[in-house]
Amino acid sequence: MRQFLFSLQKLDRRIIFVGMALSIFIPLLLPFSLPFKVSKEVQATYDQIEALPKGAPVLISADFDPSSMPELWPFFQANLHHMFANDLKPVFVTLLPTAPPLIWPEIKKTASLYKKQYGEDYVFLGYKDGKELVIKNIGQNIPQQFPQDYRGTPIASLEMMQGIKQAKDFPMLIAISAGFPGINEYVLQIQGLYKLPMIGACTAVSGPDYIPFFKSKQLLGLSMGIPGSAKYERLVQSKENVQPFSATGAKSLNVLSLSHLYIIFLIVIGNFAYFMTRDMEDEDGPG
Amino acid sequence: MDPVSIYEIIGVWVSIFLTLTVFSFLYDDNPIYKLSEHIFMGVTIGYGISESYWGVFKPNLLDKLFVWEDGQFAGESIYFLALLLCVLLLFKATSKWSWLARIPIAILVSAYAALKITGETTAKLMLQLQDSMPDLHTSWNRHGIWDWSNDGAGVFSDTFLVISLMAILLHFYFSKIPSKTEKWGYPLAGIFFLLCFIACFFLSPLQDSLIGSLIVSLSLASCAAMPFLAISPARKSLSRFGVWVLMLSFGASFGFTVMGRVSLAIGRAQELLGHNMSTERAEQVMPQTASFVSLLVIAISLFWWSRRKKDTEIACRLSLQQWAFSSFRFLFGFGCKASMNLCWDFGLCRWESRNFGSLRSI
Amino acid sequence: MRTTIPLFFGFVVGFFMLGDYFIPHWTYQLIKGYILEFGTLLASTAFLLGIINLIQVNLPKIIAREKDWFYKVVMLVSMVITMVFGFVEGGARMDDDQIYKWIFDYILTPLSATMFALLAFYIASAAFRAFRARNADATILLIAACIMMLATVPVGEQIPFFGDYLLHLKSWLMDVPNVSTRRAIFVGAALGTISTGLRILLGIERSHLGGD
Amino acid sequence: MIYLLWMLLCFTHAREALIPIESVTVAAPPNDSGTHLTISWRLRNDTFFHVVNDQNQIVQTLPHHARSLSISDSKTAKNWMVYALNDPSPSLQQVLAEGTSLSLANDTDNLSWSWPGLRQGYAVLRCTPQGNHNCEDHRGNWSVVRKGISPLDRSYEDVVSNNPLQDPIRERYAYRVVTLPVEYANDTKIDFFSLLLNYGSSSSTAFGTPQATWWKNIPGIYTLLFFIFGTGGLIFFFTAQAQRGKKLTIRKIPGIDAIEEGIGRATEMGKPVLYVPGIESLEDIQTIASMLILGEVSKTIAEYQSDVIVSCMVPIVREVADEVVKSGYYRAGHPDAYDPTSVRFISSDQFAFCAGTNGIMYRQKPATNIYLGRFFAESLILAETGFANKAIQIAGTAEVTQLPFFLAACDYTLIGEELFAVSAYLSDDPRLLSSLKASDWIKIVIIVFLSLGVIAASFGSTIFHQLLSISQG
Repeated sequence: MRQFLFSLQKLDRRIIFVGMALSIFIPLLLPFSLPFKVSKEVQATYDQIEALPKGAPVLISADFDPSSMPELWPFFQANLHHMFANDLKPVFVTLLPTAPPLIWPEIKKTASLYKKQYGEDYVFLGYKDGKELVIKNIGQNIPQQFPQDYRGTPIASLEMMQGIKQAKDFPMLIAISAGFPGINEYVLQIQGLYKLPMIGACTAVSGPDYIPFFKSKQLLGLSMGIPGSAKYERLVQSKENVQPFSATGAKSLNVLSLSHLYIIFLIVIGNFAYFMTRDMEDEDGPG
Repeated sequence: MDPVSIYEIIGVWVSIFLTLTVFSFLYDDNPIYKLSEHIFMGVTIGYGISESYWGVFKPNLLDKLFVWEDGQFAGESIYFLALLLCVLLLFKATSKWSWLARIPIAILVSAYAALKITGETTAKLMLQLQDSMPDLHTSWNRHGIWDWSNDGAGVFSDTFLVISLMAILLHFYFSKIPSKTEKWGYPLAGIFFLLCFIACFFLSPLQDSLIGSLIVSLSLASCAAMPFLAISPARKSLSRFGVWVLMLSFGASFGFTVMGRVSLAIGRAQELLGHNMSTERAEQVMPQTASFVSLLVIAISLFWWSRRKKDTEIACRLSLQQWAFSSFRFLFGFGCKASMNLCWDFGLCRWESRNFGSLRSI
Repeated sequence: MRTTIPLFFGFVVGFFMLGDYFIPHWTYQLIKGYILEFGTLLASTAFLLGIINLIQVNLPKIIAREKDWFYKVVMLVSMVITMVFGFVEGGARMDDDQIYKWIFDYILTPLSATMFALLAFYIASAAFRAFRARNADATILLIAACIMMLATVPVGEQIPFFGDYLLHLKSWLMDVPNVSTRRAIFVGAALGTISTGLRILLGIERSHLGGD
Repeated sequence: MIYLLWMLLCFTHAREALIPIESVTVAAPPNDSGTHLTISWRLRNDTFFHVVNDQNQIVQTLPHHARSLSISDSKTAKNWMVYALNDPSPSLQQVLAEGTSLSLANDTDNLSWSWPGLRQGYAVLRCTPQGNHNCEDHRGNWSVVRKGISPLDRSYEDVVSNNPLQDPIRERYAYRVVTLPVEYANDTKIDFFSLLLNYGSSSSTAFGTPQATWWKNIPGIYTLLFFIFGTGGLIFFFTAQAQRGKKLTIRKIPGIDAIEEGIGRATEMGKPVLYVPGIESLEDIQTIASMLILGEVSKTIAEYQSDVIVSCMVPIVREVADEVVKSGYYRAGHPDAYDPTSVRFISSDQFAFCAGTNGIMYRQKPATNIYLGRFFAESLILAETGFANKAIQIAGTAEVTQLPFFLAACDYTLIGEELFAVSAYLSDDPRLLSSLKASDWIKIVIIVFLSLGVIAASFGSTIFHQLLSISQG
């Protein structure tokens, strides 16, 4: 037994890798649910959107790329369902060139589930290069920055865009951002100037940078990384009139939880084995 | 639904195959991984060259220097100097004149070193120090000694921040302090601690809170004593404390990063399973089939390779390698021979075996 | 002479650049801007020397049919292919239907992302090996890491009594010890920069200037 | 016809909504390079926000664009009230009598209120006086330098010349600010004439002269000089002491001693040493420090007659490393043993470099891996591969985010400043060692500074903050 514990300390790396791979693939292939609480930042996100009146336009800036998809995609998907189920009118823009092929098919698909018409119930303005400058211009003059939508239709001819000239004309701004340009720039360029109610969804790594914005009420809601996305997704899924959609956030969250638990488990066994066999030092020491 | 172009389908299949080859490196270094590693290096070097030409060389040198207007030279002549420096650097490739390349190198190294002296001192030294001088009285008024609802903000955290900063700096203290000087450390620290404590206590603006002024004065007095403790023998224990704070922060930073790294792996797994594309696209591209086929190809070649390796390596350690070997054998059973034959017929392995003649010696 | 001339140029340019923070005058800033631009030009010229080195390292191996020679051929060929498409397709190289873009999207991006994703596995094995409570330092490291890992996933919140505090503790670790460590390392690095920089400017360190 | 109608519409609309500019001033910003001018303007009825506390004191007056205030000094009062008034410096009576009360806050850290922003944007016009045109009227070479300035802005910094060699700086510049409805603020079609024709509400002309300064005059600059010249002076002082025969003693640094042991081990095993100088270019001081260390390391390797492989990601770093290793071999007395293929350019992509270096570890099996310099995500991949190949690993970086991984996966880790001490420590040259001693002294100065700073800050003095301030003005 002691010999086994001793050899356990020098476990082949590849066995650890197999365990990690299992903790990643099992939750993705076989969905199950672990319990979690909804944090106040995410609850606030949900409540703020719920509080919007029917038919209100909402500006959504979806700025994520394939590499940040695992963290932000579930939020975006749940957000789409939330928008359409509440009869809100989202206007989508993006500041990353890789985003349109990711988001446009999903927007169309979800809209058709709720029988929403393009131009009347939702609009996709597409991608614009220029980073911070675009954000500044969205604050001042949307028709000038986006004369046409993603499909090339002049936005003056879209029913929904009548009367929308500036960011101020939206009662709510949602920034789903993977980095630069993102929440930080939106807060500085638009929210700070026009006092626009704003919600943010960001990756876990940049989360701590945005907590001060939430505390100072500049962001009314904040969803950070996979945990935030999964919690928001759970809230939206439990709404009455929402069409069913796959819980990608919960799946990823299970991966996270499992892999964290797995690493902690490894640390625990490593230490257990170490303490049981502390007197059995060999020439080059364990590990 | 628009049909997906054949280039895209090939692209997705190639990218899935390459993804799995890189993951096969987790098992061990192997020929298939080596192949994709070298493709990777080659492609990135080619990419780097072309980007540095289009992004730097052309706009910053060629477009500024070689400009002709009506047959007249209209470039900025100062860029001849840049051209000269670049040519001097290229002399490095010669053997006789290679020392000339040291001129641009010397200029570059000293220029950047000099810029960094002021840059790092302002950004990393002065600004950081500026942020590390908290107002403890205000902190007491707002949070008291420790405020759970504000993530532990308060006098304790502020003092901890300052003292641990000093302690870590002491950990980087390289000199030895002469014992003559060391003797003065403790008495001076004591005197200054007392003086500062008394002064702060009586001058404290927190007149209505005795405990508050006591705690704040104690904290300030210990800050005041720090410089003298730094030259006393207590330096060693302070530096120990500094190391603990370093470990606390490194541990936290490690734990925090795990989530980001796992998210990356989730991203790759989603691509392998085709979760990152719409269902209609996935029906045409068939990423799961691609993953399965690639996995099979890689597994077979790994198996083939480890047999080769086993032939040449006399002593194979009792390790996962054998475990994996036997599980492969279990998985493929007798089919392995048949699949090998299939692979041979496919032409893939035959082609490989001809060109990878050197593989046997691994 | 072979060391003195470069040393002289380095000295002059170095002391000139030291004025960056003190002299806002446009004449100074303009010259500084040129020097920095020449720096980036030199860096991309060095690419050419890098390729020469690459060929120097690999070609003899290919010719001598040394071990792994075939891979070297693959590397050089894929380099040339990418480079050729990069130059031929020119300004339009990143447009949708270009081969250069295809190579970028389907070879470079997945390989890069997967290399990066290997970290998820390595982080587990590094944690398993390093986090043993051998001494006080290692124990602190291990406890902080476990707190952080538990607190970043919902499992941590589920722990009775301790769950709520765990989140605050996590924020405290990020706000206090992490900040003081970061600052101390920054300050130390800045001090190191001053002394290293001065050593180079004063010509005390000159190993980058060659030997003979 | 429709166009004319539209213009008329704009015209009337603009005339109704626009509030004229009261005054425009042009001034050179302080400590400027001589290429900027700041144009600032005020509106006739600009609002100011006055925060009054329950002891009837005006705590703070905020400019028109402010919408919130974080209250740091909670000692003074429990309640605050915000008043909006056009006057920038009124008396308390005026505020209470004429101001619009906006927001009341009790016992809070954050005060916020709402106030409509104006629906007018601004454009700035510039003219350089030349010959007969003194720019007093519409004649002269006026041009629009900036359109679409936000309603809440009241100043704009203009760059008068991007490159004074090609576009010389003039003696005097004239500026005007034009108000226009915010909808047209960004209209690209608007040029100078249509601006004036359509909107017409231009301010009067204001003149300004750029001022180029040769010396930045802010308190932080002197502190910066103190740090640089203090260190320089101490280096000279200790070098002189060492030359007079005083021994400089430096404590043992285990990580650095391990480098030499590692080289010895590699020699015994007949395997090479792998040296990775990080993945940053020469612009980073850690790379430069790493190059200096490589000089010492390669000298030791040459003395042991062992082999070194340097794997570089940045081409220019390879060229410097090549020079450095060559000089190391030269100094060790074995210039012929140097092999230029041992310093390798791998790839300019982070992860391709990582893959290539992994390949070297797997195929050439170095016995010792030394990672010194600036690393990012590849740190753990390299260190883990090195571990799998049973190499002794010594790492050192000042990159805080990667230190935990090196610490976990390497045998020895040099943290932060230790990296900069390595070359001096290894070389044993008194001139280099004196620089270590100098920065130790500066460290004590910093600790004294910090403790005085905390005490001063706790008693409300910001003198130490100002000494470290490097922002303009």
